[in-house]
Amino acid sequence: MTPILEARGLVQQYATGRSLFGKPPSMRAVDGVDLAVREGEILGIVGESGSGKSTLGRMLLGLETPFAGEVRWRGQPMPAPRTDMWRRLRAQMQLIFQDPLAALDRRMTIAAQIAEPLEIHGLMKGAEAAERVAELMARVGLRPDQADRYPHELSGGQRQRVVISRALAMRPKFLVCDEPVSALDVSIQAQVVNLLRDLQEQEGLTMVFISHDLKVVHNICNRVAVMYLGRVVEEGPSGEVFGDPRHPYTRALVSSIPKAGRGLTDRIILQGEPPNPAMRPPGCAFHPRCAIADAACAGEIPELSGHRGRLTACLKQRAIIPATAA
Amino acid sequence: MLNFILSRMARAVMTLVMVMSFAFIVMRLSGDPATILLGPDAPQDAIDAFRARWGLDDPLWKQYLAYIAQIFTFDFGISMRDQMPALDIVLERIPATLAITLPAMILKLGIGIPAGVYAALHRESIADRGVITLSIFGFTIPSFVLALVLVLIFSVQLGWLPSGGQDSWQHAILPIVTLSVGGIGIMARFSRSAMIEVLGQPYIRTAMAKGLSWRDVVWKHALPNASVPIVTLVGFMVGALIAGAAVVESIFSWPGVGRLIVSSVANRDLAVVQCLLLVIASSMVAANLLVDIAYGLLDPRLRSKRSAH
Amino acid sequence: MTDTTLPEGTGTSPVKAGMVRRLRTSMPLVIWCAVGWLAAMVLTAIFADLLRPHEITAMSLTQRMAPMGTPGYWLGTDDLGRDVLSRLIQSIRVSLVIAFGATIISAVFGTTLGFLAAQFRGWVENLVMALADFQAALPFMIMSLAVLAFFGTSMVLLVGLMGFYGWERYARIARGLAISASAQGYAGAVVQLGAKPSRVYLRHILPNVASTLIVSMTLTFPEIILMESGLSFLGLGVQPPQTSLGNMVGFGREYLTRAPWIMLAPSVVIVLTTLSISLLGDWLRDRLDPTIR
Amino acid sequence: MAFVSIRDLKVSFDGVQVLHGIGLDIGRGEAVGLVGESGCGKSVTWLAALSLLPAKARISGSVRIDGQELIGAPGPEIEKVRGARIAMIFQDPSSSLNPVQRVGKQIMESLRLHRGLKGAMARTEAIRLMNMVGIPSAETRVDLYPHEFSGGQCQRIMIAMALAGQPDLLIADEPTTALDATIQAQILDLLSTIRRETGMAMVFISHDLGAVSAVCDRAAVMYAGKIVESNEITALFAAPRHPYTVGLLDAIPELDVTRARLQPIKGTVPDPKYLPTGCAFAPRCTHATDFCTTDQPELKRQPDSGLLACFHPAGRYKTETLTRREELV
Repeated sequence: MTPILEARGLVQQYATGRSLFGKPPSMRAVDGVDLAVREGEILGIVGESGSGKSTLGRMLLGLETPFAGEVRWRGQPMPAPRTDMWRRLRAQMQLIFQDPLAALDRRMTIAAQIAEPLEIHGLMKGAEAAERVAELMARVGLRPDQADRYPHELSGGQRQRVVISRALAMRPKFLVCDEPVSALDVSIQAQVVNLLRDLQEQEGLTMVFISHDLKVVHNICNRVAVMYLGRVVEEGPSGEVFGDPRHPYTRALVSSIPKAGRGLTDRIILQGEPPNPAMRPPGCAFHPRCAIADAACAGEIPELSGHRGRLTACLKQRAIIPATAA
Repeated sequence: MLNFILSRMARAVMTLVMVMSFAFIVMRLSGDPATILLGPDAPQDAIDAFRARWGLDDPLWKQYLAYIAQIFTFDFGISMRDQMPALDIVLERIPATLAITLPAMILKLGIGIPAGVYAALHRESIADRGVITLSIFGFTIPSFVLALVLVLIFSVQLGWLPSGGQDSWQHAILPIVTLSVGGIGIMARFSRSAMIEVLGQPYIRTAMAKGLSWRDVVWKHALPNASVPIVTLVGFMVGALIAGAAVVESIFSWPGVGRLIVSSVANRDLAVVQCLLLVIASSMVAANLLVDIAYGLLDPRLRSKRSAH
Repeated sequence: MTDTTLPEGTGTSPVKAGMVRRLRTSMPLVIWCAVGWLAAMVLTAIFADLLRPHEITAMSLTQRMAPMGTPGYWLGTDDLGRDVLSRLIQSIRVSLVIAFGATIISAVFGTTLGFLAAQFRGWVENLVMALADFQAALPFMIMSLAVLAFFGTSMVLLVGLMGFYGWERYARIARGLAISASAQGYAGAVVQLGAKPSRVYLRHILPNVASTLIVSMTLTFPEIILMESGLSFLGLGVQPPQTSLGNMVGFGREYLTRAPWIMLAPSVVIVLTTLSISLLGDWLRDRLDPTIR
Repeated sequence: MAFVSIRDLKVSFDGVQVLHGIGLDIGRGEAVGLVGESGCGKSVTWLAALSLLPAKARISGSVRIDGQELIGAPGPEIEKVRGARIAMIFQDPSSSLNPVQRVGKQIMESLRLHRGLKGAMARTEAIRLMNMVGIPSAETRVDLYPHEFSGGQCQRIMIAMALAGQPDLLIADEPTTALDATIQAQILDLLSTIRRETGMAMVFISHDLGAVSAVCDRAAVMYAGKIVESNEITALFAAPRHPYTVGLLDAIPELDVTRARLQPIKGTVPDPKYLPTGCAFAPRCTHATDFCTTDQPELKRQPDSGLLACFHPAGRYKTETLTRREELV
C-alpha cells in the first residue's frame, strides 16, 4: 500500500529562552523522525511527556512548519500554515484535542459549532447544513435535543463527541487524535474508544492516535511507534510491539503498566531522571536510564533499522535478540 | 540571578531610551526647538548660536544622536523663566517632594497591606466588608476633592492645621494624608485578593496537612507567597505618588516637583518640563528595577528563568 | 481528576441566554443604586440642552455668589453670577463625553494591538510589549502634562490623549487571552478547521474576551474621569468658557470659604459617578469572570 | 479494633450532598485502596476526616483514630493528628510544595513540628529522608527550590515530608495520576517499599485499578458518594460482584488480550445535585430492576468475604458475566 502521508527527517526545535549574549538556547522537541501512514490504518504514537509526540502530530497535520525535514500528503508537500491552500486542505485532515472543553467555544451552541466547518469551507447552508449537523450528531451518539446546548452543559464524554462530530463534518480522510480520552473517566473512555474504532471502520478513515496510555493504544491501533526524546525508538504492529517489546525503553514502558489483580512483581523499574528535551544526553538519548547500555551507547545515535523483521533504534539489539531467543 | 538582573537592567535602559525618544518626537512635532528651549523672546543671535551648536540643520538622525548625547551630559537647557539650568531648578525641588511622598508611601504599605491581609483571612466578616467598602471609597474620591474637604474641615472649620505652605511639620500632614488615602485603598484591595488567591493554592493544604497551626500556615507559607504579587504593585505606587504629588502640591502650595511641573506646563517653560519628564521617568524606571529585583529575590522561579517576559 | 472540585458545575461560565437573567435576579440594592445613578448621568448628558435652566455663560451680576436654594438658581451661582446647576449639567456632558470617548478609543486601540501581537508574534509582539512597558513606566499624568505643555490645550487633543489611557492593559489582556485560546483552546481548534483570522478573532475570540474587556473598561472609565478632572482642576484640561467637572472644582477652590457650594456639587457628582462604576465593575467581575482579579 | 474508623460520614457543599454516609475501617499496617471515578467522593472522604475542606463544607458523622473523635474536634487537637498520626500526599506534587521555600526547609519544618529536631540534626535527618525516598545527591539538593525538581521528584519530596512525622497512616491521594508511566512505576514501588520498612498503614486513593492492586491488600469501590463494594484485592478482581466494579474492569483494555471491542458502561456519572432516588448506579446498570430505581441498597457483609451494596450482584458463577469476560481473552 502506498502511504497517504509521509514524513521524512522531521525536526522541530523551539527557543527556550532569551540570552543577552550569544545564541538563545533551544530545545529539540522532535529530532529526526521518518514515518509513513498508510491509508486506512490507525497508527499509534506512544511516549511519555517530553517525547515530542504531540509536536510530531501537529507537524503531520501541517499545523506547525518543521525546522527541518518535510511532510508529504498524497505525495504533495504540505503547504505553509495559514495559506489558502493550507486552509483548503483542512477539509481533508483534522485534529482532535485532549481537552474538549477548551477546544469548544463556550459561547456557541454545539450545533453551531458542528456546522462551522461547513460554513468555513462554504460547502452547505441553511436546511442542508442543519440536516448534516443532525446526521453527524446522531452518528456520534448525541441526542437531537442537545443541539442547542452549550459546551459546559454537557459531560466530558459528550463534549468529546461534539469535537469528533465537528472534525467529521467535512468527511476528512485523515484524523490526528492527540490524547483524546486521557481527560475522560475510565467508564467513558471505553465509549469514546469504541466510537473512534467504529468511525474508522465505517468511514474508512486514516488515523494517528497519540497517547501515553499503552492499553488504549494497543486496543485501537494496528501499528505503533514508540517515541523517546524526540525520536522513534521502536515501530511495528501493535500486537508485536506490546507483546514482545524489543527496545529496552519499550520493555520498561510495557512493564510499568500495573495490571488489575496483580501485584508489583517482575517489573522493570526505570531509574534516573525523567527525559528532559532541554538536556538531551549524547548518543542514544535513553542510555543514562538503560540497564544494558555501555560506553558505545553514549557515543552514537542509533538509527531506526530492521532486526529480525522488527524496527528498533538500539545498538544493543544484537545482544538482546539471542537473550530472548535462548 | 546575575543574568536576571542584567536582563532587567537592559529593559530599564530600553524604557529610558524610549522616554527620551518620546520627548524628542514631541518636541520636534511641536515646533522649532530653538524657540522652545530658549523661549519665543530670545534674541536672534542666541537662536542662531543655538541652531549651530545643536546642528538643527543636520539630518534628523544626527539631531537625534546629538540630543541623546546632550542628555547624557546632563544638559537639559535653560529655563526661560528663571534663566537657570533646568536641571538645577528640578533638583532643588526634590527634597520637598520626598518629604511628603516617602511618609505617604510608608502609610500606604503600612496600613494597606495589613488591612488587606486581615480582610482576606476573615472573609465575609464585618471587618472584611468594612475594608472593601473603605477601600472603594479610598480610590474613587479624587485627591483634589479630598484635599479640599480636608482643608474645609481641618483648616477652615476646626483651624487645627494650616491649609498651605511649608513652614512646619504641621504643614505636611494634610498633603501626606491626601496623597496616601487612595493608595491605601488600592493596596488593601490588591493585598486582599492576592492573599485569597494564595490561600486557595494546594501548598497551603499541604502545610495544613503537615500539622502546622493556622498561624504558622499564614505567616510561613501564605504571606511569603502573597508578597510576590504585592511587590509588583509597589512599583505602580511610585508612579501614582508622583502623579498625585502634582495635584496635591498645587493645592497645598507645597514647593515640590509636582507643583513645579504644573507651573512650568502652565507657563510653557519647556526646558524644565522636558527635564522633569526625564528625571521622573528615570526615578520610575529605577523604582521598577528595584521592584523587579525584589521580585526575583522573593520568587526563586523567576531567578532561574532566563527569559525576560 | 480530583474530587475536591465538587460539586461539578459550580465553576461553569455563563452564556448569553442565561446571563442577563442571572444578572438581574440577584442584583443587590447598592448595585441598583449605582445603575440608577449612572443612568441618570447618561440621560443628563444626552438631554443637557433641554435640562439646562440657564446658558452656562449667562452672567447675572445681581446674583453673584448666591447660595444654594436661591429661587431660579437652586444650586447657587458662582462669582460671576453664573448658574451652578446649568454649568453642572453641561460639565456632566463634557466629562462623560471625554470619558466615554477615551475609554472606547483606548479599548479599541489596546485590544487591536493585543490581537495583532497575538496573531503575528515575533517583532510585532515585541514592539507592542515594549510600548506597553514604556506606557506603564511613565505616570500617565506626567506624560499628559508634558504633551499639553508642548502642544497647548485643546479639546481634541485632550480626548485623544485620554484615549491612550490604559490601552496597555487591554493590549496585555487581549494578547494573553488570544494566545491561550490559540495554543490549546477553541481558537486553535477553529484555525485548524480552516478558518481565516478575521473569523477567528471576530466570531470567536472577541465574544469570549468581551466580558473581561468590559470589566477592564469599568476600571479605566472612572480613572479617566479622575484624570480629566484632575487636569482640568489644575487648569490644564478643559478650558473656559467650556466647563467640566474638574474645571468647576478647580474654579470653586478659590471660593472655598465664602462659597463652598460652587465646588460641592461637582465634587459630589464625580465621587458618586466613579463610585457607581467601580461598584458595578466589581460586581460584574465577580459575576462574569471569577478567574481574573 | 480498627486503628481508624469512619462511620456514616456525610459531606455537603452549598446544600449539595456529595458524601452519603461512608463507613470504612483501616487496621494498623493495612493498605487499603479507594477506587472510583472523578467526583465519587474518594478524596473528599479524607479531606473531611482531617478538616482540610473549605469552610463552606458541612460535615457530619464520625471519624475516630484510636478512639479519638476528629469530627468537630477543636483545631489544636486536629493539628496534633495531622502529619504526626495521619499524613497526606496529593495528586499534583509540583503545586503542592511551597514554591518560594527550599525543599529541605519544608521537610525540616515537619521534623521540628513532630519530632522536635532542630538545626544540624534536622538537616541531617532531612537529607536522610531524601536519600530514603530516592533523591540522588540529596546533600547538595536539599537547598534547592521545588521548581528545580521534576514532578516525580517533587512527589518523592512530598513522601519524605510525610514520613518526617513518622505517621501511623499515610493517605496517598492520586499520587501517581499526574506522572508518566515509568515514573508512576517508580513511585508505586517506593510506596510499597516504605510501607514494608516502616509498617505504617496506607490509604491509596486512585481511579487506576491497576495501581491500586499493585500496592494494596484491600480495596473499596466508590460510586456517587457511597462505597458500593469492598473486598480483598484478589477476590475483588477475580470475582467482582457489584455491576459497577464489573463494568469498570471490563472497560479497561488489557495489553495481553486480543484487540476486541471494549465493554463500556453506558451513560454518565450522575450529577450530585440530581441523584436518582434508588441505587445511584441503577440508570447505567444492566442488572437493574424496578426495585433498584426506588430503593437504596445497604452496604452489607457478604457470606464469603467483603461488603456489597447491590440487590442484583453479579454472582461468581453467573454464566452471563463469565461468557462476557471469556470473550475478551
